[in-house]
Amino acid sequence: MPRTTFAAAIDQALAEAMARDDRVVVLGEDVRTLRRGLYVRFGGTRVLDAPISEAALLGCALGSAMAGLRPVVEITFVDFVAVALDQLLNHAAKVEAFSGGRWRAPLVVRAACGGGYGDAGQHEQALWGLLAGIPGLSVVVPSTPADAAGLMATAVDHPGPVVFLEHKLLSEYWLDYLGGARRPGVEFDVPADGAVGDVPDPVLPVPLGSAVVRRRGDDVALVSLGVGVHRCLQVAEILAGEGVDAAVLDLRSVAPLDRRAVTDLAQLTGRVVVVDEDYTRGGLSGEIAAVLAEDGVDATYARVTTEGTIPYARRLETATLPNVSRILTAARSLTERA
Amino acid sequence: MPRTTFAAAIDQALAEAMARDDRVVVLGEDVRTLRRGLYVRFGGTRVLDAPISEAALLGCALGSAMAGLRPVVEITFVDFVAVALDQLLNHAAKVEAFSGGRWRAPLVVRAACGGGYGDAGQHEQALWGLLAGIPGLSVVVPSTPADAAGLMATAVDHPGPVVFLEHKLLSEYWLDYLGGARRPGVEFDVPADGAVGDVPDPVLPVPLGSAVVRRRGDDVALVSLGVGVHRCLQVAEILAGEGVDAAVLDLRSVAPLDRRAVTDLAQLTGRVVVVDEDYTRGGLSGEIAAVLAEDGVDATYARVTTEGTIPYARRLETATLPNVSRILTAARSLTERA
Amino acid sequence: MNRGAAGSPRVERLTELYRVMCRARFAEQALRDLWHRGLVSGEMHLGIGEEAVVAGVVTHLRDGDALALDYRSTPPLVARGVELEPLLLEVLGSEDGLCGGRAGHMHLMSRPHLAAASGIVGAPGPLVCGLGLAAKHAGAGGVAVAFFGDGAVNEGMLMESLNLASVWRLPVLFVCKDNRWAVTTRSAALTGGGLARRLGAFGLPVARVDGTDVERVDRVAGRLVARLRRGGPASVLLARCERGEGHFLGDPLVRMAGAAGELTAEVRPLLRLLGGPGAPLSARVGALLSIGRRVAVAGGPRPRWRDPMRRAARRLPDRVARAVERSAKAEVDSAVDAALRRTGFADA
Amino acid sequence: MNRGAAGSPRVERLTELYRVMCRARFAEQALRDLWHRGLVSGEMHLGIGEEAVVAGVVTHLRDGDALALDYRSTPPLVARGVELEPLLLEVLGSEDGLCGGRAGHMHLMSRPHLAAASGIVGAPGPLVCGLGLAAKHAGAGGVAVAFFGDGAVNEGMLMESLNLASVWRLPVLFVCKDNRWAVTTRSAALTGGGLARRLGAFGLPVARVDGTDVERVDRVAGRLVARLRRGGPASVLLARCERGEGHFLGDPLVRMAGAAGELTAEVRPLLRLLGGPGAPLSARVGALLSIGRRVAVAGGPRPRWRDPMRRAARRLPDRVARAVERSAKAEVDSAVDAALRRTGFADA
Ligand SMILES: Cc1ncc(C[n+]2csc(CCOP(=O)(O)OP(=O)(O)O)c2C)c(N)n1
Ligand SMILES: Cc1ncc(C[n+]2csc(CCOP(=O)(O)OP(=O)(O)O)c2C)c(N)n1
Ligand SMILES: [Mg+2]
Ligand SMILES: [Mg+2]
Repeated sequence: MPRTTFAAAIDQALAEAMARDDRVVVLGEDVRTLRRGLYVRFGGTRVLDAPISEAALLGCALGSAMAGLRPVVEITFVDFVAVALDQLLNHAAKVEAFSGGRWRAPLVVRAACGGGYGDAGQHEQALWGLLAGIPGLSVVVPSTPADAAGLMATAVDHPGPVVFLEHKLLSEYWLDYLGGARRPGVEFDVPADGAVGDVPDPVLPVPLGSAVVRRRGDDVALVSLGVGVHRCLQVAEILAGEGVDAAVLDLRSVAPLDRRAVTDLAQLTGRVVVVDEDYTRGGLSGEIAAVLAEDGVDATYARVTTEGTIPYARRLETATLPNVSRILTAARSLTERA
Repeated sequence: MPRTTFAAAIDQALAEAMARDDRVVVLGEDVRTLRRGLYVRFGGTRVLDAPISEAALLGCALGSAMAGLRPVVEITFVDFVAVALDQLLNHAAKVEAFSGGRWRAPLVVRAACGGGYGDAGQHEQALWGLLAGIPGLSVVVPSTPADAAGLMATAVDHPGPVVFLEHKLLSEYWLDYLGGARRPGVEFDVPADGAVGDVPDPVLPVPLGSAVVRRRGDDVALVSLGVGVHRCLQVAEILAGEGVDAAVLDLRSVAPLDRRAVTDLAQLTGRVVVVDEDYTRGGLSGEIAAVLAEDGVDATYARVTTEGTIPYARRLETATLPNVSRILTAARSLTERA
Repeated sequence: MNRGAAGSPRVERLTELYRVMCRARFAEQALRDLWHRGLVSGEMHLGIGEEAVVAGVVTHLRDGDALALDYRSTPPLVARGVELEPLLLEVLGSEDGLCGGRAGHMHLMSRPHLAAASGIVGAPGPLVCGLGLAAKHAGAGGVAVAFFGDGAVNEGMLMESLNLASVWRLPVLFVCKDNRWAVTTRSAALTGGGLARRLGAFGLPVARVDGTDVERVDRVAGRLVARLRRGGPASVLLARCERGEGHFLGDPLVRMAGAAGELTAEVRPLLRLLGGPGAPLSARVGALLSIGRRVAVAGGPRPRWRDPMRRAARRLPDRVARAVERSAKAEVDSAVDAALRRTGFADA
Repeated sequence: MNRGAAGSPRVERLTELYRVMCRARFAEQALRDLWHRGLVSGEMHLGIGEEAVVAGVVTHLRDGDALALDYRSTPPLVARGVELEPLLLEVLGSEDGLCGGRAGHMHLMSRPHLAAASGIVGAPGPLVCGLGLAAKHAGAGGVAVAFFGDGAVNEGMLMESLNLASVWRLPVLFVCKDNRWAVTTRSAALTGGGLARRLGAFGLPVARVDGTDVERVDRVAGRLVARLRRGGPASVLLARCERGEGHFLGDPLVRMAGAAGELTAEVRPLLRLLGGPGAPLSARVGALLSIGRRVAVAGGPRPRWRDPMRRAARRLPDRVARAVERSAKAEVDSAVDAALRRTGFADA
C-alpha cells in the first residue's frame, strides 16, 4: 500500500468518487485553489468556488443533494459552521424525519477542525459534539490517512448528511498555510502516524459508527478520536513502562457512536479515560459516561477535554488542549486508585 | 405574594430592571407588540423592533453590551438561534476569554423554547445543551413564574452573556398565539404550577448555577428542568402511591451546573433519572452522567430525553417528548432493579 | 379589463389559472375550518390572497422543475399537483399524510415534485439555489422557483442566495410575495433602501408585477421561466399582494381589531402604564398610538382589498367561472370528507 | 498633486496623517519580521497597503468613539492610540500582552478604545451596529466605525448589518477596503451586481474614494464622521486599495509566484492530471490556466502598485517625510526591542 499524506488520502477518495459518479461535486470557498488537483481533472462544473456566504452555500449543497447531486461542500473551518448552523440543524438533519422517511439528502460537509498551531479559539475548535448532538447528522473524525480516505468514501455514498472533519494538525497543507510550518523554530506536535500512512488503492471504505481498537490492554481504556488517539498511544507507551496495560480506542465516528466498542472495552478494563479535544461540555465525553451508566458498566471514569476558549499563546494553548501529561495524570488517577 | 403568570413575571422583572437602569433595552422582532407593556411604559428608545436579521441583531446586542448597554435581545424561538449561532459561539462567549478577562459583555438573550403544542421540530426544540456546551455562556431555564422573574433579574445584572429560555408550554400568550389555545377541543398538557404562581414584588433574584429540590425523597432522584420538573413531580406522586420516595431536583441553570446539588441527591438516593426535553445527545443528560462518574458517585442512571426530530402529529409529538409514562418506566427500571 | 369571449385562447388560459386558484383557495379555506374546529395543531399560516402569484408562476413548471417554499406552502403544492387528500391528512396529523404526519403545514415536502417547505424565514433562498444547481447539472432545461415574503429579504441567507444564484448563473426564479407586513411590523420601516432596490442589488433582473392580477403574473412569469430554460440569468419576480387573514390564524392583531372585547382587554392594562416611572409621557402616548395603528392597519377591514380570485373571476364568462368554482369546491370537499373519514374525525 | 509648502495647514495635516501611516506600516513590518523569525504563531494577516484608508478614517475619532475590526486590525489599533509594546507582546504570546496573550492578532481588543477585532469574516458588521447603538443611546455624538474587506459583503450578517444601521439610524460608518481579492478568489467574479451597488442597496449613502490617497480619504471620511456626529445617517466608505503581501503571510499563491521551485513543485502533479478519466481536455486545460492566472495576478510583481506611503511622502517636503519616518521607526524599533527583552526572545 502506498504511503500517503492525510490530505492526499482525502483527495484520492474524492477523485475516485468523482471519477465513478458524475453527481459528485465539490463546492466551497477557494476550492479551485485548495483542491486544484480535482479542479484540473474534473473541470469547473464539478469544482465550484463559492462567495463568502456559508449559509447559502451549505443550503445550496443540501438542496442539490435533495435533487439528486452528491455534493461535498466545504466550510473551510468548522468554526464557521456557526454562521450556517441553521442549514444543518433545521434543514439537513430534518429532511428525512419531516418527510416521514421519504426523502434523504446525501450531503457531505467537509471542514477543517482542531488546534495546536496557534490560531486561537475562533479557528481551532473541535465542535464535533455540538454537531453530533443533532439527531439526523453523522459526524466522523479520522485519525489516519487510511481512515480519512475510507470515511470520505463512505460519506460520499451515504444516503444522509455526514459531517467530515479534517484535523489541521494532520494535514500538512493546512499547517503550512495557516501555521507557517516551514519557518525556523516553528514546531507543531504532529503525530507522525496520523499525518502519513498506508492507504489502499483503491480506497477501502470505512463504515460509519465503527470504532477500532488501536492498542489492546486490560488495565485502562483510553477512548479518543482524531489527534487525541495519537496522544493516547503515546501515553499507553509510557504507561506500559510502568507496568500498566492501556487500551486505546479510536471512535472514528462521533455519531453514530459505536456504543458496543466503548462498553466492551470499559467492561474489560473497568477504567475509562475519555480524551476529547472538544469542550468539556461539548457532548461527547458526557455521552460516553451516559452510555456506560445506562448500560450499567462498572467502570471508573475520567476525562481530558478542552475546558475553555483556546488561548492564542502557544504555551497556554498546549495546556488547554488535551496533552500527554494531562492524559497521563488522568489515567494514573484511575489506575492508582484501584 | 401576588399570583402571576409566567410571562407576566418575566415582564415584571424586566420592567423593574428598566425602571432602575436606563441602560437596559429590549431588542427583537415584533417586541413592540409582544412586549407592548414595556414599549408603552419606556418608549421607543428602550424597546426596538428589529428586521428579520437575527445574526446582525444578536451581534448588535453584543456590541451594545460591550459598549455599556444592558440589552435583552429576543430571538423569538431558540430554534432560530441557529442562523446567528456565530455571534454566541465565536463572539459573545469569547469576549472575556480573548480579552484576557479585561472585557465582559452583560448580554441577555431571551428565546422561547420547547414543545407540546403541535408546531413540530423546527419550532419546538430545547437546544439548551448545545448552548450550555459553549464555554463562556450561562443558560437558564425556569420552571415557575418566581424563578422566571428571579432568573431574568439576575441575568440582566450579570456581567457576562446569559441565555434565558422561556418554555412555551408555560407561557399563556405563546400557546394562545401559536397553538390557538382557545379553540374548542384543543388541549395542551400545561403544568398549572408552572404557568401561574406566586411572585415576590419586587422580584427576588435567583442566583445562576443554583438548583433547587422541589420534592424530597430517598429512593430515586428525578433531575430535570423547565416543563420536565412538573412531569417529574407528577411521577413522584404516582411513585409515592407505590411506596417509592422520589426526590425532584430542578436544575434551573444548565450552565453553570449545580454539580453539588446533583451529586448530593445522587449519593442520597443511589438512583438518578435525568428528564431532559433536549435531545438525547444534546449534552445535558450526558453531562450529568459524567459529573456522577467523575465524582465517583455510586448511582444507577437512566434518562428520558427527546430522541429525534419532534414530529408534527400530536400523538407522535407526545410520545417523543419526555412524558409521565416514559419517566415512570425509567424510574421503575431503577427502583425495581435494586 | 373586460371579460374575454368564451373559447378564446385567453379565456382558456385564464380558466386554467382560475381553476388552480380555486383549488388553492378552497383547500386553504378547508384548512382554516379544520384549524378552527381544533383538528389541526400548532400555528397555521395561510396563503389566502397569494393565489394569483402562485398560479401565475407554478403553472409554468413541468416535470423535473423544483419548488422551494416558505410556510405558506399549501397553495403552490396544490397548484403543482400534490394530491389534496394526503396533504389534508398530513395537516390532520395522520400517518397516511403526505409526510406520515411528521411535517405538518410548515414543513410539507413532496419528493416527486422536488418541492419542500420550511418554517425558517429565508430558507427558500439557499434551497432554491441547490435545486437550481442540480437542474443546471442535469442540463435538461429544468428550473427551480422560490417563494418568500417581503420580510424575508432582511434574512442574511436570502441575500446570500440572491448573490449565489447570480454568480453561479443558476436557473432560479425568486418570487417575493410583498404583502408589506412581517408578522406585526411594517416591512417598509425595516427594509433599508426599499424592497425593489434590495432585490436588484445582486445583478439579477427584477420584474415587478401586481400580484393580484393573475394574467399579468402569468405573462411575466412565463417569460422569465422560458428565459431560464434557455439558459438565461436567474431572476426575481416582485409581486405585490395582500392577505386577509393576518400573519397566522388567530393573529392577535387581527383578533384585537375584530373583537371589541379583546381590544379593551388588551388596551386597559396599557393605559395604566401611562403613569408611573418610565419614559416621558409623550413617548408613551406615541408608543400607545403606534400599537393602535398596527392593530388598525393589520386587522381592520380591507375596503380596498383586491381579492385576486374576484379579479380573475370577473374577467371570465360568468358561467365558466361558476363551473370552475363548483368543480374545485366539489373536489376539495370530497378530499376533506375522505380525509376526515380516514382519520376518524368525520363526526368531530 | 505636488508638494505642499512646509508649515501650511495642508502640510501639517498630511504630516500628522503620514505619522499615523508610518507607525502602522512599521509596526506591521515588525510583525512580519517577528512572524518570519518564528516568534509569532498561527496565521498573520497584515494590512500593509491599507494605511491610507486607516489613517484617513481613524484620525477623525475621539474619546468614546468605537471601532469594529477585522483580522487586519493592527493598523487601526495603532492609529487609534493603542500602545505598541502591549500590542507586540500580545502577538508574541506574552501574558503581559494587550489581552494577556489570549487573543493573538486576530482577536485584538482594547476596552478603553472600545475597539475589538474578529477573525470571522463579516463580524465587524453586527459589532459596529451595537457599538453605534450604545453611542446613540449615550447621546453624546459618538460614532462607531467598521473596517472589512470586499469579500465580506457576501456574508449575510454584514448585509443584515448595513440594513440594521440604516433602519435604526445608527451613527455608524462602514469602511469597505476593496483590494479585489478574497483569499484566492477575485471578488468581482463572486459579487453579483458589483460592490458599489451592493453597498448602496440598504438606503445608506456610499462614498467612493481612492484608498491609496490619504488626503482624499481624510477629506471624505472627515465629512462623513462629522455628519454622523450631527445625527446624520449611517454611511459607507468604499475605498479601493491594494495589498502587497497576499492574503496572509506565507500565502501559497504569492509563494508559488515568487519561487520558481515552488511553482514547479505545484504544477508538475497538476500536469499529470491532464490525462486519465475526468473532464474533457479543454476543461482541464482551462482549469489549469485559471490557476495559473490566479498565481500570476495574486503573486506577481505589482508594477502599478501605488503604495499609499509613497504617495503621501511624495507630497511632503522631503525633510518632513524623512523626519516622520525616522521618529516612527525609532518608536517601533524601541517597542520591538522592549517587547523582545520582556519575552526573553531578545537573542532569538
Ligand atoms: C429565521 C426566522 N426568524 C424569524 C421567524 C419568525 N417569523 C415567522 S414568519 C415571520 C415574518 C415573515 O415575513 P414575510 O417574509 O414578509 O412573510 P409573510 O409572513 O408576510 O408571508 C417571522 C419573523 C422565523 N420563522 N424564522
Ligand atoms: C465566516 C468566515 N468565512 C470564511 C473565513 C475565511 N476567510 C478569512 S479571510 C477571507 C477572505 C476575506 O476577503 P475580504 O473580505 O476581501 O478581506 P481581505 O482578506 O481581502 O482583507 C476568508 C474567506 C472566515 N474567516 N470567516
Ligand atoms: Mg410579508
Ligand atoms: Mg479583499
